[in-house]
Amino acid sequence: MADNSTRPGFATGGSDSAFRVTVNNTGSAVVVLPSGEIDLNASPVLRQELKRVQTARPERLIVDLSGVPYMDSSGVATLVEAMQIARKNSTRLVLCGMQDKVRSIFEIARLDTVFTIAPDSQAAMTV
Amino acid sequence: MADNSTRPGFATGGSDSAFRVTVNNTGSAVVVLPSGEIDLNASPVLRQELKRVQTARPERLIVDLSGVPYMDSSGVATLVEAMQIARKNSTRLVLCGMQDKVRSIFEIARLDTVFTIAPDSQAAMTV
Amino acid sequence: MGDNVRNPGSCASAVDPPQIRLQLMSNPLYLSGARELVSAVAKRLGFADEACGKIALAVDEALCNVIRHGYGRDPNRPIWVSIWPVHECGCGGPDVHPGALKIVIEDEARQVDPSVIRSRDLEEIRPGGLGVHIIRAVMDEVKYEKRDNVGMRLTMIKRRREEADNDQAEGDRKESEGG
Amino acid sequence: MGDNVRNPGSCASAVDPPQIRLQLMSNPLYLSGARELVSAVAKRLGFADEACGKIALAVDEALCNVIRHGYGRDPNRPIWVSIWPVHECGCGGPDVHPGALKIVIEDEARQVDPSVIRSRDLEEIRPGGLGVHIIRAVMDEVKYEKRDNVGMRLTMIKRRREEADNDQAEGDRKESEGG
Ligand SMILES: Nc1ncnc2c1ncn2[C@@H]1O[C@H](COP(=O)(O)OP(=O)(O)O)[C@@H](O)[C@H]1O
Ligand SMILES: Nc1ncnc2c1ncn2[C@@H]1O[C@H](COP(=O)(O)OP(=O)(O)O)[C@@H](O)[C@H]1O
Repeated sequence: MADNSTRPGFATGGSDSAFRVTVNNTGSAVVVLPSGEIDLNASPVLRQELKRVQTARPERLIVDLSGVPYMDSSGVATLVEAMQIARKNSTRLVLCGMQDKVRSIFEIARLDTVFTIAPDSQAAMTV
Repeated sequence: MADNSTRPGFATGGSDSAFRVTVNNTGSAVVVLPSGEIDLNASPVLRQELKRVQTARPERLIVDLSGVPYMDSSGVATLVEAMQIARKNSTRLVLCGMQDKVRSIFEIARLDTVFTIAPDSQAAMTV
Repeated sequence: MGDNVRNPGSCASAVDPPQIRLQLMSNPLYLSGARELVSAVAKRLGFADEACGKIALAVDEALCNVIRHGYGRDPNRPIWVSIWPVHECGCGGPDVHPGALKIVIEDEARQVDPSVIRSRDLEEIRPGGLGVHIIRAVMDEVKYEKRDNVGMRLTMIKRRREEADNDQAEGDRKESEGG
Repeated sequence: MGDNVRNPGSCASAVDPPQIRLQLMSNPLYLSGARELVSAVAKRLGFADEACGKIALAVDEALCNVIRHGYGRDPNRPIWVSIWPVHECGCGGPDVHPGALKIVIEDEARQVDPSVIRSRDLEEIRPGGLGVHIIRAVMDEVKYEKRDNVGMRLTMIKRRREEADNDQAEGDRKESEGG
């Protein structure tokens, strides 16, 4: 039950502003908490972590984006891919904690209605 | 007594992140509150405002830097010039609210002991 | 649609050198630097914060596409980002808030017909195919073309709206797409 | 003193093109863009936040000096900022955290003898004369020189310190100055 790990982004580790992905397994849900900007440089790190936690086919997978000030389409594509795996696995995938800029790209991509989006990780546990 | 004005920086007005200088005359002190980065682009605006308020030879002049995330040597030079005018006028000049980056440049310039520096505008009223 | 980049006036004509020109290697490491540069320049030229963020996003997406499709992820090929303030009327130099920003992205990558650079149908939910959609949704004018000898050129224009820069519905206003 | 910029290794030699090259007009409007670019690139190359801020400050000061002293405040002359990651040993490309960052600033301004570019005595409290002091305090190696035909070149190197990037006393460690 104790999967509580932080993986530094390969590209920025060492700096205190590295891209990192923290994974928290609460038992009832796996919470993935990326922190830093998710662009073409960082999205492979997120993708790898999501794939890794999804091999266990969790009941609920929460991606808490509260530490993500920026995302481009490579980040969005990563989350779309995770959603497709989640559907196959019958995992409930919930995004939460979106900052304005990140929400804006989901709106532009018209994916704001496709994903289940909760305001915060608390709400994401039950939605 | 009611000198409570905001002057938008000539270079960045119009954006919500323009460099601005707000002046507050409390009676016992004139408080100058620049907000935005003070570099070679913005320092002429600050310089002009400081000169303007100093013509009235106030007893106490507080420059509240809490809204200034960055300053280069043109900003430092502007404050040194204000200090020289203040000395001539017997004005007590106090800097306050310095963020870490701004404090760092005062230290590099070894001016951290030359200026009277208070933690916040409250303390700057009495120091 | 998207091909109607009008002549943006004398101070941003092809003859004038850009005010800013960034050459970067095609490495995703440098995307954040390009974004921060473009965003900060737009801010100083009077664009509202939200517009600056969107301009930076469009540049990011365009650079990603050059890196992935143009150079096939080779991280050591050059890309150029050039920036001109565009003044509607009698210019006035860069200090006056320009009516628009023109950004040109050029590469030495393989040349493709501009018509193949198009976003896919958004109805189909799958990874990929979003970059060009985002660029067209966020910028006011977008034009892809082949450069004279080698590589592609993407010209983007973003107009500045005064004060109440209310462009939250931009993604919706632009329905039509495709090269 | 200050002239001891050693050869920074094969991957940052004068032959290799820089990973990043910014050309900007000599307008103070663009200083923030240059700072944000340099700071973001340094961050991605593994420099700690505080070091990134100081590198950006040094670049800002150097650009201010070119604008004021080199070009006499003409806002329409070119300045180039080039960035190379410097790998101590067998290179490894830009992805691996480099041991240092080399930044070169070039102009087409009037040439001055490098020895006149020196900071004044800090004891004398007056405006001005701080820029060169800051550049030397903040960077590890600093060298001014005349370019071959026209203009000046400033070469600066900042070394990366691991994790506990404790450089708060840097201003004090560098006592000696002057070209
Ligand atoms: N700079 C470019 N050079 C060559 N082809 C490009 C370029 N940009 C986009 N394309 C083409 O346009 C298509 C759509 O691009 P995009 O919307 O970014 O989605 P994706 O890159 O995920 O496929 C790409 O698949 C590619 O065929
Ligand atoms: N890029 C440059 N070109 C020509 N002279 C320069 C340049 N940079 C600095 N200098 C010279 O070095 C002196 C010190 O510069 P600096 O420490 O920045 O203080 P200030 O610019 O306030 O005089 C300047 O007065 C100028 O004579």
